[in-house]
Amino acid sequence: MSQAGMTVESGSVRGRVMRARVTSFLQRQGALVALILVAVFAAARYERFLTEENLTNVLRQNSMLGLVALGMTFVILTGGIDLSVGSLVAVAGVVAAGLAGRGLLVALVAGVGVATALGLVNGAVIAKARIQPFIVTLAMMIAARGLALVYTQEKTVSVPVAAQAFRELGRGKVDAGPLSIPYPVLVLLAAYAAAWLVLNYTRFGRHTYSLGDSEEAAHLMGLNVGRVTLGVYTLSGALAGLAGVLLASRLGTGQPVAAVGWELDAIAAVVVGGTLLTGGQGGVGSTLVGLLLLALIFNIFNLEGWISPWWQLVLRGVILLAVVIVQNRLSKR
Amino acid sequence: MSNEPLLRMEGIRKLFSGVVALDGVDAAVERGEVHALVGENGAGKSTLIKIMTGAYRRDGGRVLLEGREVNFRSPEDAQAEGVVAVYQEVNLLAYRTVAENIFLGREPRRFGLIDWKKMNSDAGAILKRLGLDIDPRAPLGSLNIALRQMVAIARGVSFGAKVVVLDEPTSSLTEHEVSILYDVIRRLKAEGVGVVYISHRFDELYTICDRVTVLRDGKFVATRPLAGLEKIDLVCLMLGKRREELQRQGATAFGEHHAAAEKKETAPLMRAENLTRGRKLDHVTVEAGRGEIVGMAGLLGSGRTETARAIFGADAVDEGRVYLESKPLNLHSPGDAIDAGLAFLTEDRKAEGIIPELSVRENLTLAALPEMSKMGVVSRARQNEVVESYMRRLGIKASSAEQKIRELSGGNQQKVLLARWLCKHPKFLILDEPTRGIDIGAKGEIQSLINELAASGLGVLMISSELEELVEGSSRVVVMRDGRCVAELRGAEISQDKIIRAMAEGSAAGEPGAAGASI
Amino acid sequence: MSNAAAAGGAGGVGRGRIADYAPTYGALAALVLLLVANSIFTPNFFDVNNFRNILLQVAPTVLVAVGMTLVIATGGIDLSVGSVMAIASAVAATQLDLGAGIAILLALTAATGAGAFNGVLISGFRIQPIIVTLALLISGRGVAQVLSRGGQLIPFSNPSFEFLGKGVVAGVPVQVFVMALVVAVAVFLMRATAFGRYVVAVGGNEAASRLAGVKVHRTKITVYALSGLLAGLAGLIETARLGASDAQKVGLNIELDAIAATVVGGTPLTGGRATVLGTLVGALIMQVITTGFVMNGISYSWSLVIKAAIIIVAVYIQRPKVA
Amino acid sequence: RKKEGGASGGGAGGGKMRVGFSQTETDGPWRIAETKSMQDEAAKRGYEMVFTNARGDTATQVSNLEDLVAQRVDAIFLAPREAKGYEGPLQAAKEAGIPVFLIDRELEGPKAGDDYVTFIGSNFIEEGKRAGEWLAKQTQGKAGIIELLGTAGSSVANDRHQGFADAIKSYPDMKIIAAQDGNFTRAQGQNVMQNLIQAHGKTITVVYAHNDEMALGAIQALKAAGMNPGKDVIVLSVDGQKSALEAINAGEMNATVECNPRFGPVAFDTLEKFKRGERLPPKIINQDRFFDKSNAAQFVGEAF
Ligand SMILES: Nc1ncnc2c1ncn2[C@@H]1O[C@H](COP(=O)(O)OP(=O)(O)OP(=O)(O)O)[C@@H](O)[C@H]1O
Ligand SMILES: Nc1ncnc2c1ncn2[C@@H]1O[C@H](COP(=O)(O)OP(=O)(O)OP(=O)(O)O)[C@@H](O)[C@H]1O
Ligand SMILES: [Mg+2]
Ligand SMILES: [Mg+2]
Repeated sequence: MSQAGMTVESGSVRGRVMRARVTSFLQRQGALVALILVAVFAAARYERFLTEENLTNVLRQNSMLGLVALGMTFVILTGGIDLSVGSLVAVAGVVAAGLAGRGLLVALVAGVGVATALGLVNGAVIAKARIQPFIVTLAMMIAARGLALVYTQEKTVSVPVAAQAFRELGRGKVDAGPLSIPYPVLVLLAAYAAAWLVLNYTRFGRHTYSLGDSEEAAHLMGLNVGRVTLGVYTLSGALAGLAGVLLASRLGTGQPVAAVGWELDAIAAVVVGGTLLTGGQGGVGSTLVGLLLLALIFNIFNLEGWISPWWQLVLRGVILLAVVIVQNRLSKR
Repeated sequence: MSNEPLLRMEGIRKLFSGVVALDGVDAAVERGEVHALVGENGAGKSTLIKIMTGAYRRDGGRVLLEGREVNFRSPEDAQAEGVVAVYQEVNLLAYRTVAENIFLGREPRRFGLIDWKKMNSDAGAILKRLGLDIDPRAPLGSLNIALRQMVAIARGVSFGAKVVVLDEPTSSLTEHEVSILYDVIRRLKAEGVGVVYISHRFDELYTICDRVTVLRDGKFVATRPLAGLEKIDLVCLMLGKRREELQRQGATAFGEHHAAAEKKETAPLMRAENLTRGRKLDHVTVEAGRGEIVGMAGLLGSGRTETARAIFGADAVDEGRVYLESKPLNLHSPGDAIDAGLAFLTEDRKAEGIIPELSVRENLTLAALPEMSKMGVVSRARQNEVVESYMRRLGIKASSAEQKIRELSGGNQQKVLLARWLCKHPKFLILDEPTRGIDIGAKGEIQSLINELAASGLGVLMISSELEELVEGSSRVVVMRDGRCVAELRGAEISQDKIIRAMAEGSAAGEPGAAGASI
Repeated sequence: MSNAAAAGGAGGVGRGRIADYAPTYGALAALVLLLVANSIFTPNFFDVNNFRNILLQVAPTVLVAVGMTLVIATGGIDLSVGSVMAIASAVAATQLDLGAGIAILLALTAATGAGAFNGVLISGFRIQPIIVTLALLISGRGVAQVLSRGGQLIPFSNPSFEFLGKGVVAGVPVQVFVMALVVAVAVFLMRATAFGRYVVAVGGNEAASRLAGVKVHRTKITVYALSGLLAGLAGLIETARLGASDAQKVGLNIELDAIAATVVGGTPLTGGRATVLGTLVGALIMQVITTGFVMNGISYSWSLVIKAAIIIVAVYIQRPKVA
Repeated sequence: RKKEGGASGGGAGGGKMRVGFSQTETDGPWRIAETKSMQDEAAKRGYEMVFTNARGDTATQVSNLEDLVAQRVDAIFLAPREAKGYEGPLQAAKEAGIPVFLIDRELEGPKAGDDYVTFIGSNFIEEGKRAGEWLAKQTQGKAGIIELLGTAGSSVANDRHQGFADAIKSYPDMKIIAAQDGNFTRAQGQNVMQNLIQAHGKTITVVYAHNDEMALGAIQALKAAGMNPGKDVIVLSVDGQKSALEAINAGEMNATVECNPRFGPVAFDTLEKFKRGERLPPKIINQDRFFDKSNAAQFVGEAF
């Protein structure tokens, strides 16, 4: 009798495993299919869409948001959220711009360092004081914006013309054979590759997923939940910092009011990619797809050139919702 | 040094927001011993082991590991020292693979990166050793509760731990799986590991445990060797009663009521016809009369819960219909079923039963709010009246009706949920594993309550994995297998043997279920 | 804490009351502290006129935050409130020719409809609230601008409509009455009605609520519709007060204020609990801080930093205890 | 107004000339009027306009400029958000041979005639200065001033403050009692003003707002507090939008410095001159007017 029981179990287990795999594949594919459709549409409709210049532009323009979305991916995988990223981009930007005169390295380290430290504060308050991430990072979003304004006395900080190396970071390119890749894009790709490795091949990465799966279970299984929490928010801060430095370098200025609302764009990219806000499922590949999908939509708005700003707003919301609904339907199959 | 026990707890004290949960509890585990921990629901067993593994902070007392005082601040610390627990509520990671669940926190690495190949093969080996055929790469969530429980146990024993705690590990295991577990425990024992074993099932204790520590109301009662301790004496220790106060016949508290209900030949009170739902239910037909308790048996995953949910309108069916008092019901949601007079006590208290942050009062009256309110405004007086009467009647132990239900022990939570339905005065009650994880005292109370209800004319469908309960409690037993009714036993035919045969092999003795073979 | 222990044995139904509302006391204490400190250190702060101003200015936030509290109690969130305010504002301003009554009715209907739309997508399609309402946050403002003839500012002069934002009855501004009424109704709704119980039950455990016969869909859709309605009302008040509809700016970022007020007031974002009065206190805390800063001439930049710190401290005092 | 998308026309090959307009944001009546003026003028003269909106974010605006360059439009009108940060796209436009015309805000760094063709617009510091000078004359150098600031960190706010502060520097009896952020909105202007009236009461004799919207909010607050705007308290601001002129007519407001958003005609005139190869000055400054009681009634009909 008992043997019979076990066989039934494992038979149905296989079926479920298959279904689970197919489901998660489709879920990711939802955004990918949309991305491909949008790209084909654009290529057919706009003559200049497939030029190297346009495509490089799209990537470079979104490299900073891409870094922020990458940090957000880690945070969301743990089931958390980080609303402070936009403000951290601004803080890092003004600090880096202010110090750009002392050399690229100093500016880079200081900018990323400040944002990392603020991210660490987020993580520490969430982990130690046990306050919900939404409210902690909301407070940080307000406070960091205030700090950026205080630090700059509400003015824009310019990068000295002499700071060539620093300016080069955001504007320069490397020539790789027939292609020339802007530095920010290079940074973006490297960051995504590294993050992929971290998520899939390090304990920190796996524990990030575990936390989003069930924080209580992870805690009872002996995971140091606090440390992982600290880690993801610090990482998110660091990546926002890197984005801020790149932004300052690209614009040649550090603006205390830069990157307002980026947190929502980053969350949208992560979710459109297929990562669940409840955590535990998703990954960097999904986020990249989500990022590019949203980027192409903006690119199309600009290529189209006549859609009124209000209709653009309406369309953005509708498209966001449509992609998520389609994904939702697919994953129910 | 050598006569110091492996792990000793002394004078443990724990308060939950001021309320004493544990007070002066002593317990010790020797090397190579299986030590049982028993007590009524809410006696403090789970709390004690959570203190032992650092999941909770204690408010007093000492914990000594190999004679050395330890102070675990988290389960992580405890694991590092070789104290590992498998907790009562299966607490694993649903989206992660089986291998990841087993190795979480100590994933094998090469050059700093996780070595997936090794992790999967090691996990496979561990599972194989436990006689389990599970793909280590499967997401845990794709396994059923029993297999998840086995994975949790595999994780627990794979640590090479000194002390392994198992908190009600068998509550959702089949007999076969239980016997695998016994083998594992014996192996651990031979290796000198100390095992703490919590269970409400006495036969298990006598099979596998060496000594027993009894807790009552958060206090230490006694530690005794199990050999030579009579069952009835153990129950006396748990309940704090004298031997002569406990006069009962049979293993359960079901009387011999079903003689009364048996001969009624009226139309059935509830009839579910040809329920079909995907591959999970295949033309299931069940019926029950007024005052009748119909048992439902089956292996894990055989479709009993699915049947119950379908009758209750919780899941949509592809085909089939439910009749109550011969009237067809139009069920789109549980709300419709409740309005018609059905009630359903779920098997998964935590996920589908309690609203953890709400009080006993609010949980108890949740389903009955429409009756207790006029124009949507709830009468607090009616509420209090009902709550007080049911708390008294069912002997619900809580500091007050306003205590959060999450703070109650499992058994008391179950009673509140039962009361949630009883105060609706339903016509037909579906009970899914009503006594799972319930202590022997409360179990008896619940069983006799079910009996009483049936005697007063309520129809009951009782799903249970405890054969004793089915045999003694039901006037008819429907046996399910692979989503079909494969047998129906009545009256004198009902025996554990026959049920087991039907569960495993399809239709055994007794005529087949009405619809089982109807296609 | 020790009195809780003493009460433990006593039993009785009354006991839970204190525990139930305890977190609000933390926020209330913070509010009293802020009021006292300001009365001492801020010249002209302790003054009937000033308290009237504070209530006047806090009214729209409170209306929105009450809706937010109900939404959060079901375990959801509503980011779209600001855009819904803009939609209501645009509808009212463009339809004023039909008369103030009809314009208000149309505007509130549109706002409630927008909220119900959120609810249907969230409950029926099972999409996460933050995404659905984020989409409406983006689109809604677009819609409001399309409605207001390409984002134009629409000034108007209609005394009966403007009464909503400028009227005074017995020395008390109309919107303060509206606010008090809404808070009172919401408190009653949450404490005394079956609907209120369903809201917290759904937030506490949705699956269990459904099995207990709670109409989960209906409850959620209602809650989001109410949030839309209240946002619409706030939008109308704001519009009437300004004497013009500004679809771009009405309600901008108010969702963050409302969420902060709710959480500072003691309603956890995880759902399953709602303290409407706490939300009122939370909103007042934020308003008193802002007013105090402006009156003391503290620069906007610093006020951000200090405000954030106060939010964290207020939430910290009330965080749930862990074992 | 709906034109064929960029697809079919494809670059400069078609008959129509395609001009890009990079707008910094579309919030508020001023920006809307500016956008509309540009679009109307383009339509009138038969240009195809590719419109992009940076939603108030410099980084987005840089991206939009890059997109316009990648599309190879025939010319670009740029209404920059900030004075700095556009070297990259200006360089790209230059390499692609696309002329860029700055509108309404000047850049620091890039040179007219080289990095861009010319600047058409107003001078925000100058606006603040004109307001300050008028006020000094009006009050004989004696005033208790409330300054309602534009969005914190925006260069318009910084410039209008700067110019104003410079103008009143030499009058020791003109004091800014309080300067608070009103975020360029009527609602916030009203709220902040209410609180400032509470704090400073009768010492307030002047409200200087960085835009008309905030001034209109402040007027509401003053009226509610029983203070007579336009009489007890002088209200002045910048922009010259219709509702402000109406308020001046009604005697509730005293003056507003014009900042004319209607760039369309002069922008396209300039473009056409450029195409004809005419020499252009590095700056074409709009002749902004000053509105007060004397001329408000006359211009209210044509205000935006
Ligand atoms: N987190 C908590 N907060 C408040 N009280 C709690 C908490 N956890 C447990 N308790 C209380 O502590 C007591 C002991 O509970 P515990 O879960 O240890 O019982 P148990 O012996 O394991 O019962 P069961 O057999 O039902 O599992 C109970 O009265 C319970 O109400
Ligand atoms: N792998 C699984 N993942 C998620 N849910 C599952 C899984 N297996 C079963 N379930 C759910 O668990 C419940 C129990 O399943 P089912 O009715 O098949 O078993 P049963 O005979 O009631 O056995 P038991 O209740 O003893 O587990 C059902 O609601 C089913 O949908
Ligand atoms: Mg227990
Ligand atoms: Mg079951």
